Amino acid sequence: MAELTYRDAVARGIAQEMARDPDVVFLGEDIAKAGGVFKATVGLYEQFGPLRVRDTPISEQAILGAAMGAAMTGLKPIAEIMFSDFFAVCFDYIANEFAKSRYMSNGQLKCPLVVRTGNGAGSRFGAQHSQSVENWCMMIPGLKVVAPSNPRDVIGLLAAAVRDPDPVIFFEHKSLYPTKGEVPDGEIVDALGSAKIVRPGKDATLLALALMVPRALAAAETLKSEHGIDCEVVDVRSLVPLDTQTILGSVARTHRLFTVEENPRLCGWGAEIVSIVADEAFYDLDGPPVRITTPHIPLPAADILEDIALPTVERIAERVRKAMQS
Amino acid sequence: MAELTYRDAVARGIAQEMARDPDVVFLGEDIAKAGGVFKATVGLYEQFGPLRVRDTPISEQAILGAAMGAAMTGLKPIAEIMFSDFFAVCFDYIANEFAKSRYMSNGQLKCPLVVRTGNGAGSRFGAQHSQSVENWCMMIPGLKVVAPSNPRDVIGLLAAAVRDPDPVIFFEHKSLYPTKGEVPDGEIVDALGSAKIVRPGKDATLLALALMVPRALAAAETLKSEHGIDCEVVDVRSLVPLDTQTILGSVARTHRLFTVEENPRLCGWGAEIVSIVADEAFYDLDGPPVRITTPHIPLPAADILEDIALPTVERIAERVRKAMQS
Amino acid sequence: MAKVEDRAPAAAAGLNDDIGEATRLRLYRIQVEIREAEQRAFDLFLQNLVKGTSHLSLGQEAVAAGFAAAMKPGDLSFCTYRGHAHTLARGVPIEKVLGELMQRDNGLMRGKGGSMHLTSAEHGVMGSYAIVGAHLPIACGAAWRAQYKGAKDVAVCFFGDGTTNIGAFHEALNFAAVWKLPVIFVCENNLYMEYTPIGDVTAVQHPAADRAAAYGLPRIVVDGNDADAVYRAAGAAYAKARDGGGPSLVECMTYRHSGHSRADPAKYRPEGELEKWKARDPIKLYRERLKQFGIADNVIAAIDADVRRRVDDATEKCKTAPMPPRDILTKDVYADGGFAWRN
Amino acid sequence: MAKVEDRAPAAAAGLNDDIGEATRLRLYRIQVEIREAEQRAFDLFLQNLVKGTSHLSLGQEAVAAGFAAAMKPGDLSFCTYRGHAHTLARGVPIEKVLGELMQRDNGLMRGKGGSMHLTSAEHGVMGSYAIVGAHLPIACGAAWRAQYKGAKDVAVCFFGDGTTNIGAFHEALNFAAVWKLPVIFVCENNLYMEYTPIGDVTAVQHPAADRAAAYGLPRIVVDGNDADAVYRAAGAAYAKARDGGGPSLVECMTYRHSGHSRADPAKYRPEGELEKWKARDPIKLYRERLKQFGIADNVIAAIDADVRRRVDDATEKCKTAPMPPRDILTKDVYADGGFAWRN
Ligand SMILES: Cc1ncc(C[n+]2csc(CCOP(=O)(O)OP(=O)(O)O)c2C)c(N)n1
Ligand SMILES: Cc1ncc(C[n+]2csc(CCOP(=O)(O)OP(=O)(O)O)c2C)c(N)n1
Ligand SMILES: [Mg+2]
Ligand SMILES: [Mg+2]
Repeated sequence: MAELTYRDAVARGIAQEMARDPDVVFLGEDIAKAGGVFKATVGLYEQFGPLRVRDTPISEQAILGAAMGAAMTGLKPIAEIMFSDFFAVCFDYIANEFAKSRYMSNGQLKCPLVVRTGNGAGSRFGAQHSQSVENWCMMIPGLKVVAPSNPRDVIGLLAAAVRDPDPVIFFEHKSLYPTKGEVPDGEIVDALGSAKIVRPGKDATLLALALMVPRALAAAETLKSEHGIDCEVVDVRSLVPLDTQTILGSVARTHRLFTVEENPRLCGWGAEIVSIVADEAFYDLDGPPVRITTPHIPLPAADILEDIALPTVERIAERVRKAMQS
Repeated sequence: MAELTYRDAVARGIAQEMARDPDVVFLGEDIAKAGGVFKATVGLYEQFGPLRVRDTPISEQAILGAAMGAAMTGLKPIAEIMFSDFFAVCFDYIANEFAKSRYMSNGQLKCPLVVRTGNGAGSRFGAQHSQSVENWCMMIPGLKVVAPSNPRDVIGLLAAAVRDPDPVIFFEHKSLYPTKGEVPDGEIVDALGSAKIVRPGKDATLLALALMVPRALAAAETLKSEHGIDCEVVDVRSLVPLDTQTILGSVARTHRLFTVEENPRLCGWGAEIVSIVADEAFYDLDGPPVRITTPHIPLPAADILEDIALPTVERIAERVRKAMQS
Repeated sequence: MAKVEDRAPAAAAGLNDDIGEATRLRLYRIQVEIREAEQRAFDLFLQNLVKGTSHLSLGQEAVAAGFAAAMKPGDLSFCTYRGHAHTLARGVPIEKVLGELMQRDNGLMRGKGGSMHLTSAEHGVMGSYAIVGAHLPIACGAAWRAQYKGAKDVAVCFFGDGTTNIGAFHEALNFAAVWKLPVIFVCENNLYMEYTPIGDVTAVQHPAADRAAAYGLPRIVVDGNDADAVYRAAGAAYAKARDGGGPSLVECMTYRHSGHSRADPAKYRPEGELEKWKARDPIKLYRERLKQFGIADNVIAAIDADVRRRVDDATEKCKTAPMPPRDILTKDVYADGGFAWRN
Repeated sequence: MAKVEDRAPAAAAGLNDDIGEATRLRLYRIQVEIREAEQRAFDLFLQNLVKGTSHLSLGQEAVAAGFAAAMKPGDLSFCTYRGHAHTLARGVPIEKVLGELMQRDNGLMRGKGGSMHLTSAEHGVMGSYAIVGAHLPIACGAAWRAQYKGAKDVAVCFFGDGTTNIGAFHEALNFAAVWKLPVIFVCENNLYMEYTPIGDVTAVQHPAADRAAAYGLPRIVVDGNDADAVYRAAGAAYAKARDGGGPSLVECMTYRHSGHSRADPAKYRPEGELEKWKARDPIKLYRERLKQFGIADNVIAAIDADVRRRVDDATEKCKTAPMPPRDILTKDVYADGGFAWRN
């Protein structure tokens, strides 16, 4: 057991997999010699050398295209796209190429690759460097999509992603990089597709992802201590595959559902889950399922504005309280 | 009144607006001299000349970037992206640039442009030329998103889109191009953001868009004649702005909701609407809201497979019947 | 038309046969097979047996033949929607190609990919891509694997003139050059993008070759209707790639005899242009070439007959092949064989 | 370093003043203003009064000054996240720039855009863009409008060396060249992308200039630390654009004195590199130039003092300016002033 930052967990996770399998290679902008602009890949270049850890030009299409071609032919590439907002300049690979090539080829082509990216708000970077874009990927058939909320899960899910035979989009939350958590020694490998009940509760289910997990937990504490509302908090962890069993199981016990989403409202992951629960667990629900999201706006840069755009602990608690007490 | 194809309605709609306003310009691949690969823009080059109707290189980023720059500085460009699948190669403009520039500039910059595109399945083109990607745009704050189901609406909504001061994504359904409909003479201009009840009914609300509208209507006929289930069919028409009044009003009357979506399942527009209805009209609902979608797969090319991938009239009718009779 | 740096008469003049009879016959056979199979595909359209779209390479056969004949078995091809020619040239059975065009169960991908996505991994055809430019970076990745593994195979990426104006072209070329990847970018300049002449939308005369210098690469323009010229250029590029010399960008001047795709009658072409190019039909030219090198008429005729018979056989097999079963609709989205996105 | 085609001593030797005193003083003043305002921004970081990121142009001032001084009022600038310099150079008040960096209500966009998105439409600063390469096509569109309307204004687009390797660069250059648009692409080659030397990831020595030919454009490399050289190159490019001669691509060789952004201590630079470039500090060079042309020390000192006073004033105003009100969070998503996506 050691205390590790989320940032350092990224490097440890990559190192764990690169040490295990010589076919794991890693490419991206400024990731090698400089150790990454978020310092999340420090030491990998030194440990695994210039053939396995490679700096690229500012060419996101080339990065993902090259990762795909390498994956198709036998390597297990990890590609970094520095900010998830930049998925927009290489979205063809994500949406049309590696997501679809296995299907189109009737199973002839494989794409075992991982795209890691810095996602989410909180750094006061403004509208083009702060987005939460998990839904950009969740909506594309053929991808797997994960978003860890803590250092241990960073390593476990990254290992699972690297070992997975399908393309996996791995969302690291920029605002979590400096956060710390206990991490067991030795190899850590999770399975994709399992949610975690991080706080059991009986009155309502709060689903959260990444940065919203600690906030949902804090809101649950407030709700319990101030209003006697006992919330179960589920860290969704993996959007695809989606652990609907855990989610539906929780709702069956609590009878109320709240999603806590960092993404702007429309077509967020919470909408999908609400539609599943509303269809399959309609008669379990004692009241309307409620989505707590960032409003449907681009993100502002100013701290004072950014702080009120995302769901805050107060807003989450207040919204749940209002719904539960009405 | 004249009978017109959906295809010809596109050209008439563009011509109506270009004749009205000399600042309306039109650019895209093969749209000018050749009249477009779907023949939807035939005659415009001849009518409005080479300065207003311009062929471009295969450079989708340049097309949308140029449209944006022109819109910011005073023109009202219409840009064609041949197939909506190609949004993936120019997604930065859609997701990060023209959707956000007004907000980021605190209202200093405007982007009154229209992106027209051929969307949807049915042509046996395979996974990279058949997608329904309205949700790729609906999820981006700052855009408006429309998808007409018939020739009259093509003209009315296109005119509204061109006159709108915000960027509008205009989805034309490729399989609807040859379909015909009655179109009034003279200028046609709709308002964005209004859904249409295209078949009143009292037992259930079916929400549909574009190609799914005629299918939902046909299913409603079957349901009525064979099972006595009287469905209200709503043509959503505009995803952003979304006419939640009409939708919630319909559900308040019928107490049941079905969405008929061509998009692959996850994070489709139907998920968003179900989440709105589940939250705001929970106690109006007499049973679970149900989404009828294309399964969450890339699309196959073969006719025999493509035909069963999309929601068919039979599948829609059967799913509604099952839900209503359970 | 463009200046062309390598012309048949030069070789024929001295009858200096650097290519050899076996290879010449192979080059001829590949071209004829593409021609016959694609003409058959066109006939099958007319009978409504080919669904969806289809992009033929009639008139461009020499490019496919020249590059394929110079390839080694482990080399990897990356094609576009206009990829039937390159797929056949790698030895993929005609039946499997026509079957895919006819969307039958015997097709290369059992109808799931369709005409624009021909793939035969066992023959080194690593996919056909229908988003213009997308496969150039992908080919880089395959070449990167070869470089990393110390393998000697080469990735070859075919695309059209119009593709040179999209961003992915630029990114791939720079990336390949900087990493010195064993990849060959083959631009088949057939003078048109979809319906628009490439000259109307491109800032330079040779859309690929005139940009080679932007990536530190030499300028190469080849007569794409002369299979020998293509074969030689291909051989040089393969050798360079295998020697660690990095990528090549080869522009082959050619012409498509039919429209861009099935839907296109190609009315935008100036009068006489097609005829001019048909006078330089690659197969006609190559038949003359063979004769110049003393190949007997009956040898040529035997190849023609054999190819025709095989195309006929394949056609019959496809016509009677079953349609794909419905249950493959949701198969092979993920590696577990299914499409489950939830538990 | 690169060969540089235009050097100060040449002009100074004959004292042939093609630029004139008024313009020279303006060039100096702009450079000093950028220098002082950016140094102040850096001080404000250290006081934790500037939030988020920030990308300074310290050392690159001559590029912004040269292009801005040669501009006409209606010309339009398109900048990157490293856009403070170009914004100030167009006459945007220092207070509004620093206010935005400090995320105050008096900022250019009231804190909604932040340091990377400075915009002042009334000064012709049509946005600063933080996705590498995105604004090159956008600048083409502004130039298209000018061409279409018969207006004589020019769109000027500033970007870095690293930007030349992304797809949008290629698409914009070809598009501008084919449409003969009045747009100028200005590459500020400061030798680094973010932390990686541009030479490590680019196939040619001059990432912009060595690619001009790929778009039928002449090769132009300018000493980007010499405001006169930049001013002359800018003037030629504006004249060409206004005359209907189409786009230009100008590569300015320069260097940033600080790290890529606030977070970067720039440890990746080889020893001595910074010192070498500081010896050619554009402001130091230009002060010498003014003296060569007989400008008195007290004139220079007066400019320096005036600029410093204005930066001080602006700083004070920003420090006491209120934070933006919360209700602007959801304003101006759409043209109706709000963010309503439903009725
Ligand atoms: C990104 C993208 N844009 C547009 C298209 C539509 N399209 C398909 S083929 C084609 C023309 C390609 O021209 P070229 O590269 O010369 O190849 P050719 O078809 O002549 O072989 C176009 C525009 C596409 N498939 N992908
Ligand atoms: C598409 C995209 N990729 C990567 C980045 C991250 N990034 C921001 S600035 C930068 C370096 C740009 O280098 P250059 O063009 O030389 O400009 P400079 O910062 O040196 O002025 C990078 C990689 C980005 N903003 N956008
Ligand atoms: Mg072509
Ligand atoms: Mg730079």
